[in-house]
Amino acid sequence: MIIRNSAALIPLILLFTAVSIPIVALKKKQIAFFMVMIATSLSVIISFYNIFRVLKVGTIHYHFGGWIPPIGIEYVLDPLSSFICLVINVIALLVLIHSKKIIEMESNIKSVPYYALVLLMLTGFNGIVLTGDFFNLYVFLEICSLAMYGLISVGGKQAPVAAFRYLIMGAIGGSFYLLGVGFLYIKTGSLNMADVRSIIPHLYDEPTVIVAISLMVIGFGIKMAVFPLHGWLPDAYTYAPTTSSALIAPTGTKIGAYAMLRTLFFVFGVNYVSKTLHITDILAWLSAIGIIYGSIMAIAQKGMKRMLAYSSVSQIGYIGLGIGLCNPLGLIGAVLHVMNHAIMKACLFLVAGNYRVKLGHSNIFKLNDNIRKKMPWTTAAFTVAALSMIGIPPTLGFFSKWYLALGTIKNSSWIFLAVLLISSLLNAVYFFRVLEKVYLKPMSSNDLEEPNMSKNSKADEVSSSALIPVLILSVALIILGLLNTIIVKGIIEKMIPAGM
Amino acid sequence: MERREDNPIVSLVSRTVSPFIMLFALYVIFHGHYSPGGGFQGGTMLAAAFILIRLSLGMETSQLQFKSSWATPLGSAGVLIYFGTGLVALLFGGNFLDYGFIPFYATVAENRSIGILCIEIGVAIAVMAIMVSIYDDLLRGSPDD
Amino acid sequence: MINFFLGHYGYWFAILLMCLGLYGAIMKKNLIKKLIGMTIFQTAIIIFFVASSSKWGATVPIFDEKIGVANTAKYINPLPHTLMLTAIVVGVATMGVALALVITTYLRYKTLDESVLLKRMKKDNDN
Amino acid sequence: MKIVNYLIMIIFSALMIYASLSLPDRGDAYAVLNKEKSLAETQNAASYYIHNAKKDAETENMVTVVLADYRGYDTLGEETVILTAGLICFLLLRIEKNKNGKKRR
Repeated sequence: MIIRNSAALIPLILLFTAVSIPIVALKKKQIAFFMVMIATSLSVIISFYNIFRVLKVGTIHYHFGGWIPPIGIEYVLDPLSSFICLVINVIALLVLIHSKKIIEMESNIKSVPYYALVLLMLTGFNGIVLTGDFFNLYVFLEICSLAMYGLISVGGKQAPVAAFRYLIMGAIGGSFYLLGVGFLYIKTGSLNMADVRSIIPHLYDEPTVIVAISLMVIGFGIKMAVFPLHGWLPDAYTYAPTTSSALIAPTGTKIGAYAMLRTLFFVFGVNYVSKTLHITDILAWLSAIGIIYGSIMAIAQKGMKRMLAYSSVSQIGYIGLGIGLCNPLGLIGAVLHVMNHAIMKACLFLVAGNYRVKLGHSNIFKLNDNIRKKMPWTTAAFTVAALSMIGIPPTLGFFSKWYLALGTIKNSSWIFLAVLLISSLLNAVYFFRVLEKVYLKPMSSNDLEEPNMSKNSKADEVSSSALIPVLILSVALIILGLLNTIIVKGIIEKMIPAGM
Repeated sequence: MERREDNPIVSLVSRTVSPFIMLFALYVIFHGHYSPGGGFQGGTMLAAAFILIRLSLGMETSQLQFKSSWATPLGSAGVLIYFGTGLVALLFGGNFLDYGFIPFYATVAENRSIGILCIEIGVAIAVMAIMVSIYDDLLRGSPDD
Repeated sequence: MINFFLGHYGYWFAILLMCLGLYGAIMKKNLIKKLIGMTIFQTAIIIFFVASSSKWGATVPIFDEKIGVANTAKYINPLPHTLMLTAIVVGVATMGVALALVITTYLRYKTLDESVLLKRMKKDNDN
Repeated sequence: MKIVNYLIMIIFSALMIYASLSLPDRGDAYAVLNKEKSLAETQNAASYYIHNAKKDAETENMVTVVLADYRGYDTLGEETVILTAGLICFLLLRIEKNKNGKKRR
């Protein structure tokens, strides 16, 4: 039974746990955390199982209610969706292990609805990744967006304003997508992605279809925070509580990227979007601008979380560029960068959270080398993640950029290659700015005494539940970097859509 | 919140009208198979009946009718009824939400009809409870409180 | 020409409403007005979908013994109605969340004007 | 900034008018979305619903059948959306009593 339904089990388990938390944890609030742990661990196990099964037997279809696709809703489990599912669930599990102490400390967060919302958001993510139906994608997009607004809004004093601005943009983006689906439905009479794929070649010249595609791309672009539509991102990530930003930053924007990849290449066809409509060219150019813009803005920030938020804008640009290059190497680079960025952003945000726990702030200019002596492991993890962000060879960050660079060379688009190189330099500037403070700047007398730090020079690390996820993530960056050929050959090369 | 003098006309009329709204809401829910209607519409009407009492009699009195702390668990229970109907189908060998497999001891088509009724009830409970809960929370957050 | 107009004016009204809603959502400074604009936009999309489902001379999609089901032109298209039931609920949920956020904002900053809010947020950042 | 916003408005309305020109007439019972077969000769969902809703689920109201059975998973998602909204209002606004009896938002 489990084998037969394994394609649909992940969202169902997460949804079931999320829905039962408000009932079960009514009297004892501590149960909520353990239920979350069980649900996310199960979903990680099932996603591992799914990916091996997909690699063995090929694409799996699951029909809800037993109705065959154009009539009912189906889930499609192919290498791309199972891979993204795995990345999301593993990152979520690690961040949630880290969250235990943090949520206990934050006094204004009610743990029961908070954990229920976290699981609902993960349900939404997994649903978007697995679904093969346009309208079902909209429903799950709204679930995860709503949960994201809620998770952001419980942060600092400014958080509700940031969440409201995100809500307006997100709701408009969702409505654009719905409108695109409406146009597409009126022209094709179908909502199933595979069905639309077979119908759409008859309609390539229709203005309605062209407008529908552009509306959907704008909708996903807002969720993904591509350059001119990124306005909501820096505020939302900065003011959100640590756990929320560490959950949303690695996964939230990737979902937009995944949905864009799936609709553009797997539904509308590679040749149509690249040769006829040139949407991918526009996307590549906007992403290139976004890479440079995000890096420069990140240099100008003084808070670590805000710096990481702007760096997200720039890293999303890499993924957009990989999609926009529209060749196999660029796609490999984009998918590898999805994984890479998810791991390192989660690691960096958790490190920022750990600094916040111990120092009470994460202002870059107030950091000094005392913190390295006190928190050696956290700082080491930060260093590895920063090196990966810059793209120093043994880490995973190097290899994703390597495939992107090969992609630009194959298209002979030298400007994009230059953008990649310049942005690596800019990344180096803003991360070495932090590393320099942490490793070289001695503690001066006029530095404020940190409230939660002991005076002597003994190591004073955060608790193990907050440290272990950070270490796992940073070690994973190196190990996966060394194993990148296995991942690329074994999984990612099987994802390349037909006609690319 | 500051409460003005109870107006007897308002309280009497709302207390009289509210049960009839509920009755009509139940009709809408259970007649959704044969006429426009169903869980969402009926659920919002039920919520409207509760909110009418809350508006006219105030928060404290209306707690006797429907406690706000029960609202969120009840909403969860509504979603669980829906989910459980799908899950039972899965356990009896169908796909998720395949009501034809639920053993109601009727033909497959009638099984589906009964399954639809079950989930309409779940939807109605969830929508009703959550609407009331949102209303209560928004009212509690008002600056006058 | 007149047939084209008669066939499309329904869509154009929906599009006009969408433009009005988008105007409110991106141009207005007051958070509540933004919210109203957003709701108008969502409702206009619902109207657009429902307009697309109509068929001249057809009846509501409820099975009728006298009509039978052999000819699909006798019933209007049930699918857009179903989808829009979902979209309405999503719109209501979004509005509930937005109102909760607006109330929290007002409790903390005592204003709903966006430019004033941004100024006060900046002041909070500097402290 | 205001000019950019006006520009967005103008582009949006132009796009929508452009798209509406090739839409089928409203009320056309023989448009693509109402046909028996789609352009690629696959089954059209809407006409299938009209033909088979009564037969499949013993229920007269086709919208109910589509909502709860054919596309039931959407409806589960939509109910979850409502629950999410309720939980967010709970998270943001509900006043709970602490162990010390102190109220908190």
